[in-house]
Amino acid sequence: MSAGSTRDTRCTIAARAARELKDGDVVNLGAGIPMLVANYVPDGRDVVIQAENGIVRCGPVSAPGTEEPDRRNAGNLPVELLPGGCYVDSATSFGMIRGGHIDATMIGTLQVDGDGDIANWQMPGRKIGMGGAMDLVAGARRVYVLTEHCAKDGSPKLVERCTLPLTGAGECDVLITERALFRRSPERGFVLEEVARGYALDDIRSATGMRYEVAEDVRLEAYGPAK
Amino acid sequence: MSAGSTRDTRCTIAARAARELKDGDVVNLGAGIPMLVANYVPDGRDVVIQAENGIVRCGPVSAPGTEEPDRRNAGNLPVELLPGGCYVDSATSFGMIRGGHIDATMIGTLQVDGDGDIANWQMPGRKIGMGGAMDLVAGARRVYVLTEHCAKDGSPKLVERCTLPLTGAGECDVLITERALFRRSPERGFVLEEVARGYALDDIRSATGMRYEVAEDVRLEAYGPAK
Amino acid sequence: MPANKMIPLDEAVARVESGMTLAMGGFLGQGSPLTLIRSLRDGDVEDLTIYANDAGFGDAGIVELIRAGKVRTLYCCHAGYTPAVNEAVERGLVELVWTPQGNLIEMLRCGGAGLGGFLTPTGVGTSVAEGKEHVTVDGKVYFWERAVRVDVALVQAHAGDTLGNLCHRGTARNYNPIVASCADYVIAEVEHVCCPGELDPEKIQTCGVFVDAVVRTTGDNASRHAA
Amino acid sequence: MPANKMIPLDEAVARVESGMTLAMGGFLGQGSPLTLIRSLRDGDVEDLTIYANDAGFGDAGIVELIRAGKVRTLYCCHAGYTPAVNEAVERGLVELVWTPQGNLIEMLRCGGAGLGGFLTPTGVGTSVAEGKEHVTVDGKVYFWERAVRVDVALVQAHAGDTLGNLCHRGTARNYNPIVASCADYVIAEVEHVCCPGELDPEKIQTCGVFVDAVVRTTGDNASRHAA
Repeated sequence: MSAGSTRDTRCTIAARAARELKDGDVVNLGAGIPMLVANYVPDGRDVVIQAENGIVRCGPVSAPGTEEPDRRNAGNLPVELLPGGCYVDSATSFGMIRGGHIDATMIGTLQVDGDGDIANWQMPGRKIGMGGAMDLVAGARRVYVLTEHCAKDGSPKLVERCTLPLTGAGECDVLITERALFRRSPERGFVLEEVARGYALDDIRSATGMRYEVAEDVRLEAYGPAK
Repeated sequence: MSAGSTRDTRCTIAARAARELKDGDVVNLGAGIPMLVANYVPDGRDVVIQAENGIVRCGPVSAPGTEEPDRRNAGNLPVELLPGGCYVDSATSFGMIRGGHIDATMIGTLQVDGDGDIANWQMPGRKIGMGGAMDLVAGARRVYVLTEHCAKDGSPKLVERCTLPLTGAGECDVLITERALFRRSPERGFVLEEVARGYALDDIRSATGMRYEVAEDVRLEAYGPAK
Repeated sequence: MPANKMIPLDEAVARVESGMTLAMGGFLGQGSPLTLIRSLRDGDVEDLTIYANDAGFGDAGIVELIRAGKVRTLYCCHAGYTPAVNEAVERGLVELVWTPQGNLIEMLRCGGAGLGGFLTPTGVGTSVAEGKEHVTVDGKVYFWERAVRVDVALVQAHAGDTLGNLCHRGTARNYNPIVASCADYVIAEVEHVCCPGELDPEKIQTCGVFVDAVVRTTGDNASRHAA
Repeated sequence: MPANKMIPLDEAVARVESGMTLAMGGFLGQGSPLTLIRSLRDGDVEDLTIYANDAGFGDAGIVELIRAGKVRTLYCCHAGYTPAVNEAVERGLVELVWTPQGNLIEMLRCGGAGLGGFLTPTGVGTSVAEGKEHVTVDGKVYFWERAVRVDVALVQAHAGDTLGNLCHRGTARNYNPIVASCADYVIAEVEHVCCPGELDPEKIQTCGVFVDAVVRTTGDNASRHAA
């Protein structure tokens, strides 16, 4: 019943999320767990990574000693530029984001609720800022929230109602934790489609504050820690 | 009292207009007489010509045999690119124009009136279009209208009230013909500052439909056909 | 494996259906997608609405579609270099909607960037502002202009790769990068097609993310402005 | 003779006066005008309002101005990489106004392009939309965001010429070209200064028309992200 180590948890989420990406998808990956998704994209699948600081076909973090100046991602790490990659200014980058040219964004969160509201940018007492997150959840065609199912203190992050300042209202399409995958539709709200290995339906229920339905064909043991 | 040949007339206007341009000015020159102004910019004065189709430091028309593909001005003539020139997309070009980054625009007209209204884009029965003229008169810091004083049939082009569709309302700052130069201020409207060689104050009055004042220090024989 | 967006011309153009709204790059022939235009001219679709700077130059360009009776409405700012368009308007073959150049490109940019509209000073007091909502900001009058998103965009580039990255040469840059952003399906015709990584990333003016299909410019439509 | 816009650092920075509003390029240090920022830090002006993506990275960047007590208000979207900013906010040394990244860059772009404002979908339903006028267009909700024009802009470039044409390297392109458009006076700090005509016109990302003064990046502020 344990979620395993934090590292396992994060990799489980990232690996499941990577399976959502289709060939040719243009995707923006937020800080934290989403950034790990790039490691799990199957070989041969062309997933174009856009970072909102203006780099398209952003590659992996540069090996020490091979960093190029002014070739960084949105987390300020030195990165590779894949063949066919290019740079755009921020007005163009966010035109791309808001204009529906990004197929998917994957972001972390502090809270998410049954309306699809996302609160990921402001915790009490720390000034971090929303960065490009508000634009991304408003503009990307599919919005994935990738998060540990519960906060470090065990309290639910999937809450009845977001209490922290919102990043976007009704923007979450798919919610992936180390325990479960929920997909949201306007008609039904969140529907539990998959449960990870090591968890039962009741485990999900007891750790989840937000309302959801269970899919008729919910799949148990659908994913889990990478072997 | 004759205006001389049409060619002389056009050159007289262009030469007087060129004296309005200061070192470092960024200027957009419309089709017709304004295009000739570039020929009269004094040596050593840096006047940056912007053409709204996206070329900055646009040079003279290319000599036959030296034309480069895709290096054209807004009238579609092949041109040189001066050292330090560059290309911009149309959104940037018109950002430049509307955003106050163009010091002066010089345009021709069909009619202009005492309110500074300009009508230069639509004559009855011919579909031409306003091109970038509406943006230029709305956005450039100083708007010069360069025109023959009268139409070919002798009727005034400087009219009491524009009857053709407007390009801009109250946008003309300086009006230069082969006979006179008028400068407009919010307080006084157009003020006749200069009269060209071969014309008297009465000649201007009789050929001008728009209202104007005469400057206390109006200069007679102020300019004229190039020798 | 990166997607190869190169497809046969007829397959690309088959995405255009009768009744659709299109945007096209080009400025009096500079950067016009003539291969695509002529393929449409020779095809069956009709009743098109087109957004473009102009109708072409002489007998070449969108004027060809107009003469073939394919265009219901053309939003443009200039038709002075295509005499046949005047005739077509008189015969009721096409409607022209005059749109100032800077407003036109900004309408397309907003549509491509997911914005709902913008406040422009261009055209205040003229016929293009009639019936539109005016707003005064800091003492200056603007009116509301809408964003335009189209079904299909046709653009041109001198060089491009199979991912849809495009380098527009010289002034052919003007409309093409913006037009490439504002459509659900974007077809680029390219004179010189190369492999991903061959273009200098710093010189890519249209990012491949915006482009859905790449076709090769056919011989007689290439470099029409070459010396 | 083309103007030489290169002037001494102190002369350029003297254009900044207490109480002014500034915009600055840079994204977590990528493309930050550190020479200019540090000159301001060591000078006498204070009570500045600044628009920028963030407060810098670590101890470098706008955070230096904040710690020196020079900044009244910072409009930005991120301060997560500058812990000292949190402390400064708590001490009442500076006010942060959170602005989503895409809205921020568009506010600056509109200001630079002479537009009065725009309709954005980013932030609808969140705190950043509170008190702002909402409009529904084609069934989608947007709110009105204002254009921002500032007194002085500070930008950075890897290479530039004495006319102010700039080439921003890699991701340092992101904010700089837009920030260079939105101010009454624009200062560019450049690592490698060359003569007009030496830069490839196709690679100039900021046209010199936007730039008023060029200063050389001083040694210890250059290429801080170099490998």
